[in-house]
Amino acid sequence: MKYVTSTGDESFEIEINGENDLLVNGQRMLIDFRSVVGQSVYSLIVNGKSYEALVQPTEEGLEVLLHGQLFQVSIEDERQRRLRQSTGSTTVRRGEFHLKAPMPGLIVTVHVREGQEVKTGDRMIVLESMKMQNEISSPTDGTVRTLRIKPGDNVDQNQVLLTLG
Amino acid sequence: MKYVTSTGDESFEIEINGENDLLVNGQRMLIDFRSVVGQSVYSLIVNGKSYEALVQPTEEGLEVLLHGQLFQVSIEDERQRRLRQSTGSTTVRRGEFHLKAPMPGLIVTVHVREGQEVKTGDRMIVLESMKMQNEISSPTDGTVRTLRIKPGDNVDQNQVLLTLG
Amino acid sequence: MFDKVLIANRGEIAVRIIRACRELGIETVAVFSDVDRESLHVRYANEAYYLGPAPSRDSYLRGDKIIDIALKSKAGAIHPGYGFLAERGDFAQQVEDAGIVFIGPRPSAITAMGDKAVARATVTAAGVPVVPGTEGEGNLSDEEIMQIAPKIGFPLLVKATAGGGGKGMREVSDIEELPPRLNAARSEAEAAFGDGNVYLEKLLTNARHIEFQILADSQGNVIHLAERECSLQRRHQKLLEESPSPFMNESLREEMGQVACKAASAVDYLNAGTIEFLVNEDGKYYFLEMNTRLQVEHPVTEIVTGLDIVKEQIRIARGRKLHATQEDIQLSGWAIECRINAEDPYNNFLPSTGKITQSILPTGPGVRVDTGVYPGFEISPYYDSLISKLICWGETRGEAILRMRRALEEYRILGVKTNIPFHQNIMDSHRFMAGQYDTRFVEERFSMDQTSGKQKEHAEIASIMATVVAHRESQRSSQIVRKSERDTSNWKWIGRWERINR
Amino acid sequence: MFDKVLIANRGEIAVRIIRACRELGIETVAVFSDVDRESLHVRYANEAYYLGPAPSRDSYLRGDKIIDIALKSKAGAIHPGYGFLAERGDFAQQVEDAGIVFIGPRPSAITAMGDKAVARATVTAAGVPVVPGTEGEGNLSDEEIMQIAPKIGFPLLVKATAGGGGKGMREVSDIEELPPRLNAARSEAEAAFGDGNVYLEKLLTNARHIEFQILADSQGNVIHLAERECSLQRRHQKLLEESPSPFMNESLREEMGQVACKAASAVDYLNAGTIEFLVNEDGKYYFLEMNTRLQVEHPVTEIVTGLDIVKEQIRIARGRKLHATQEDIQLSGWAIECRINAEDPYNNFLPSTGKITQSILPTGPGVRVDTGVYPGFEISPYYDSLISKLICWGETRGEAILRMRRALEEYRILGVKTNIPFHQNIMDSHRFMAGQYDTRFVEERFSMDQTSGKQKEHAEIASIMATVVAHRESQRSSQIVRKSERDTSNWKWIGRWERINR
Repeated sequence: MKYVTSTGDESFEIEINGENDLLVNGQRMLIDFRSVVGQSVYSLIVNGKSYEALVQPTEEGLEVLLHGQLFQVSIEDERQRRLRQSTGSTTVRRGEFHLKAPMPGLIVTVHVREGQEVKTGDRMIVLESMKMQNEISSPTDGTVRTLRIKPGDNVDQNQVLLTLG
Repeated sequence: MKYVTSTGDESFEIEINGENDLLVNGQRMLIDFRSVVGQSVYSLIVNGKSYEALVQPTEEGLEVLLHGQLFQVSIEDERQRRLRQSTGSTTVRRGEFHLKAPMPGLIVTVHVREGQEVKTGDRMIVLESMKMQNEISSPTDGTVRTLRIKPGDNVDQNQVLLTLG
Repeated sequence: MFDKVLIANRGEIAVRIIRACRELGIETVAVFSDVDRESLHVRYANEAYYLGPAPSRDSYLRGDKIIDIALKSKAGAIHPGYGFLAERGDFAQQVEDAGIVFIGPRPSAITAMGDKAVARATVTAAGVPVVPGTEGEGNLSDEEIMQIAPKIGFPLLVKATAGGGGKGMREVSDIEELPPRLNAARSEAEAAFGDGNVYLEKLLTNARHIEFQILADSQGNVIHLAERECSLQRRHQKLLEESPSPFMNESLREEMGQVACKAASAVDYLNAGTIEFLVNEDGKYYFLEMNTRLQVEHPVTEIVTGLDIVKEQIRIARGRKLHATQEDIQLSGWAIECRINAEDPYNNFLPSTGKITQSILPTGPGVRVDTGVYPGFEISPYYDSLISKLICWGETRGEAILRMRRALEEYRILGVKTNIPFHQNIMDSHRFMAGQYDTRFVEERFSMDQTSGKQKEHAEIASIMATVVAHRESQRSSQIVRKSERDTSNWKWIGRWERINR
Repeated sequence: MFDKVLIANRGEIAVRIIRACRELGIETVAVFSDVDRESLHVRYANEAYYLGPAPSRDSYLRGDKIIDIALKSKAGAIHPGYGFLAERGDFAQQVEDAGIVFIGPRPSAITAMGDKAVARATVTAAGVPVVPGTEGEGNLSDEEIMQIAPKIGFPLLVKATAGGGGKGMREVSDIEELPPRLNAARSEAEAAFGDGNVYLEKLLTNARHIEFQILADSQGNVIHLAERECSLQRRHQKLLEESPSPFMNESLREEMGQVACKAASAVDYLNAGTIEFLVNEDGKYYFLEMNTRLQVEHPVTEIVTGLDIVKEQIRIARGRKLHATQEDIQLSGWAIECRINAEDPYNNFLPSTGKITQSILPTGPGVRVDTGVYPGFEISPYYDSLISKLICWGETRGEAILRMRRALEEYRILGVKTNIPFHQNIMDSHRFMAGQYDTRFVEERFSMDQTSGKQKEHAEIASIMATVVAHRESQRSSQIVRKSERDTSNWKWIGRWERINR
């Protein structure tokens, strides 16, 4: 199976030919790769080098925490790639995005109103939790479609606060 | 449910009336009891005192490791007790006992032969494992019925070494 | 003399105090809220009593209940830890009135130092320099503040008189900004402390936050255990502390230490306390406030002085004389503490709650961990986000940094996000290594996206690992689900994988 | 000068060495057998290479493969740790011949001290007292031994010339016992070391096992880091060590330290090593042997001297001068180490294998843990049973004991049996507390069934906990199995519960 994997400005063609046999940008690599704590901690030995990282799924793809650096990694396989190229779209259509409460708490401030356009990083909501005022910013550009909370509300973890379209 | 529980020379009548409500030798105790590491570690709060112990099943009953002291505990409920009293037997009939290898290793010496009578604590087998010579003693009085190994054998963990009758 | 202590706290500091008691042969009494029944402090204490629901005001702030439990359990003393009731003079007074020893300063000293304005007036009277501001003038009206502000000069800080932890605090860079910020500070202070009074303080730029640890016994002996460097902060929250300070020299240490002792003596201080200073680039220092309790960061001082501060607190509370004189205090090597918080350094340091599924601690030479959590423990939203304190010692600052680097790399906490990567980046920062940082460093001159020589190699490794994980998971899930086709949306596919792996 | 080190070992000591390298900015190369792919030393190293199957002779004893890997990975030095190849002069020579630095003594010194008889002859020639025995006479026949034995006097020990770890060792209390014991010792030594040669040594009763840590650099400087008390043994296996020794005084320390340095100088010693002595009640001491490597128990010395012995080893191997003189070595406080083994103290210390399902380490002030395991790690039968070393420091011996007590109580390891309860009982033993113990203490005057005042209270608590566990499990299993009747056999019922809970 062939993949095109990218993180930041870097992009790699990775072909997986069996459990431990890779071609990375055309170069063969034999790997010893396994989960070591039975969860999301993985150990990789390749060409004698030993690496350990936390690999976890996110809504965007996968994130890899390696030696104190966080990499947001997106992966496409051949089929997805062909599909994308044939339809000519350069970004995956996203549809609606539901902003959820990252933890339970009290809504202190709501900086946006329905219909308002927001950019990535714009302050949207202040949630008080763990003795702190926590600012929740927009993860994406878009328009506030539905606002489901108001100041003074107590919210549960993962409760949808608002929907971006 | 009523139990008679004994460890060493001590014996207790313990009546369980609901999750947290006990009568111990006639005295009422309200307990807060739970597993705390999701395994065999239990935390007990009773009359404000906080105790933590490892509680594990053994072939004889249960063992409790509390503050560096190991208690072998045997528990009988009412029904078992009536049964034992009506049949007049004072010890539970045991039948055959299979002595198993506590770990994988190499049989170095076998001190007993089939048909030999042994007492609790008699040396039976020397098993080499983890760079050590480990003596395995008889856990009970009895007669060696079947001897399944000889010096030089490699054995797996829990492999039956001999049977006492 | 007491031989049983109630610890009116939770988390790592409750565990820390229980350990000190145990090592002195003193019995311990824990108290706990609904969500803390399985906390380490409850498990490690000899006795444990239920306090109330999770919110602090219903549990750890219920001084009345805590005193009742102390009486019932015959605890002869109460240790308040830090936070919660630790700096409440009225609570300390109620404890004493109940005939129980309060392990801390006298109620009068707590009250004097607790009101920031009174504290500034008191130490000024004792000849200790304070940051220019509206010291000791208390309860100023908005009009008065508008008049005084230009005399102090901008930038300045509006601070809550009853404040702490950055609440009710606002920076003001010119007179125009003052009215709205003043308003915001007052309402935040009113909400947080039930007291909307504020004062003004000059904002020192390029300043360091350096504090001195004080010990004072009931025989009138006051000594200091040298300084802690606490400038590494984010939004006025300390993240990393060290002792000694890379900024300090011997003569300044001696001078500031004496001033700190003088400040403590000014309120007839007893037990452990901390005098906080701001120090500017020229070595001019100003009293900031006194914390009349054990500090979070006390371990760095313990490690370089060899003293166990919590045991000293207990000895002092038992009426003993300090077992070290000022001359006995010699610093040996260097200690650094990283506060490991459940928060996401890649997402605005947003707190993270959830169950800690795994925790593998760094260990070995020169490493100390103070924590109240363990695998299976739930980080709740009710209390602060401190998971643990990782403290490393070295013969030199360089060795301490290198050791901290390897310890951070070893530390594995799964189930919640932590700020470990933040500390790793700090340890790699050349400015930090050179000791060149002040209280604005994290906010103004530090980024999590620093590029290093390893970046490119690591990008490739990260991509390989992610791809193999994704490949194996997709193969596994196609086997399980037996779907002939994979979903075309990457997002959905990951979603499915998440569901499967839950 | 090298900047990459291959660690020819596994377990806690490999992790220990990797940590030292990391803290010096040196790259590390791990090697691993089939069962160690997921070991901490593999996870923490920068590079890792496969050696071979699990048995040591196919992996960690394969010096040839290890040297190949060092060359291939361009490691400039090899650290052997302890055990395995650490005391093999031929291996050290091969390493040097391959142009790689051996982090340890010169091959000649390893060989000289490795043959017990040669070692005794060498140090005797240097004027160091040795335990009476057949020193330096090598390869004695059974007849010669039978003749010499009465001259030495009974009780005595038959010891393997090539021996270590109690193998090929037998105690003999009179001449009758000698022939069979001699036979047993020879065949055990032959099997273990491929060398059936033995020697005789007087068995000192009421003796203490005290050893001195030596450091020697390539410029000819030799210093000692004071003593370690290692008398707490079971079957010649050390279980607990402390530094300093409660038996030692300043003048004896100085004298024995000088003798130890002299013994090391007699073989032109380089790097870290240990001189073991037996000391009788009158303070008379006898050279026992020299360990030409890092000891398991080195951390107690590190903690009281403040030196990092592994870093010193590396500095010495890099040709550096010792960075401390004898006068710089000052002992501060007291350190105790408990070896935490996977063995059952309630069942003849039988080793226990299996997967560690949970490990909650004791932490906090004055506590250090050196370990190579983590939750999920499998303790295999192939290597020794050491899980970790728990080391506690205190200002005084009393504080160290109290701290060790609380640390042992906090330590939770699930999945295998451990000797933690053994150490807890030792810490409660009045003889241990008083420092009154010798090498026979554990076997002759210690029992795990000591009764204490708490025994009765704890019996009740244990009974309550066991009963509630049994009750809840029986209720749960009856709900699951929906049997109308419980099995009448207690044994079967527990069996069923076990199955259900597996």
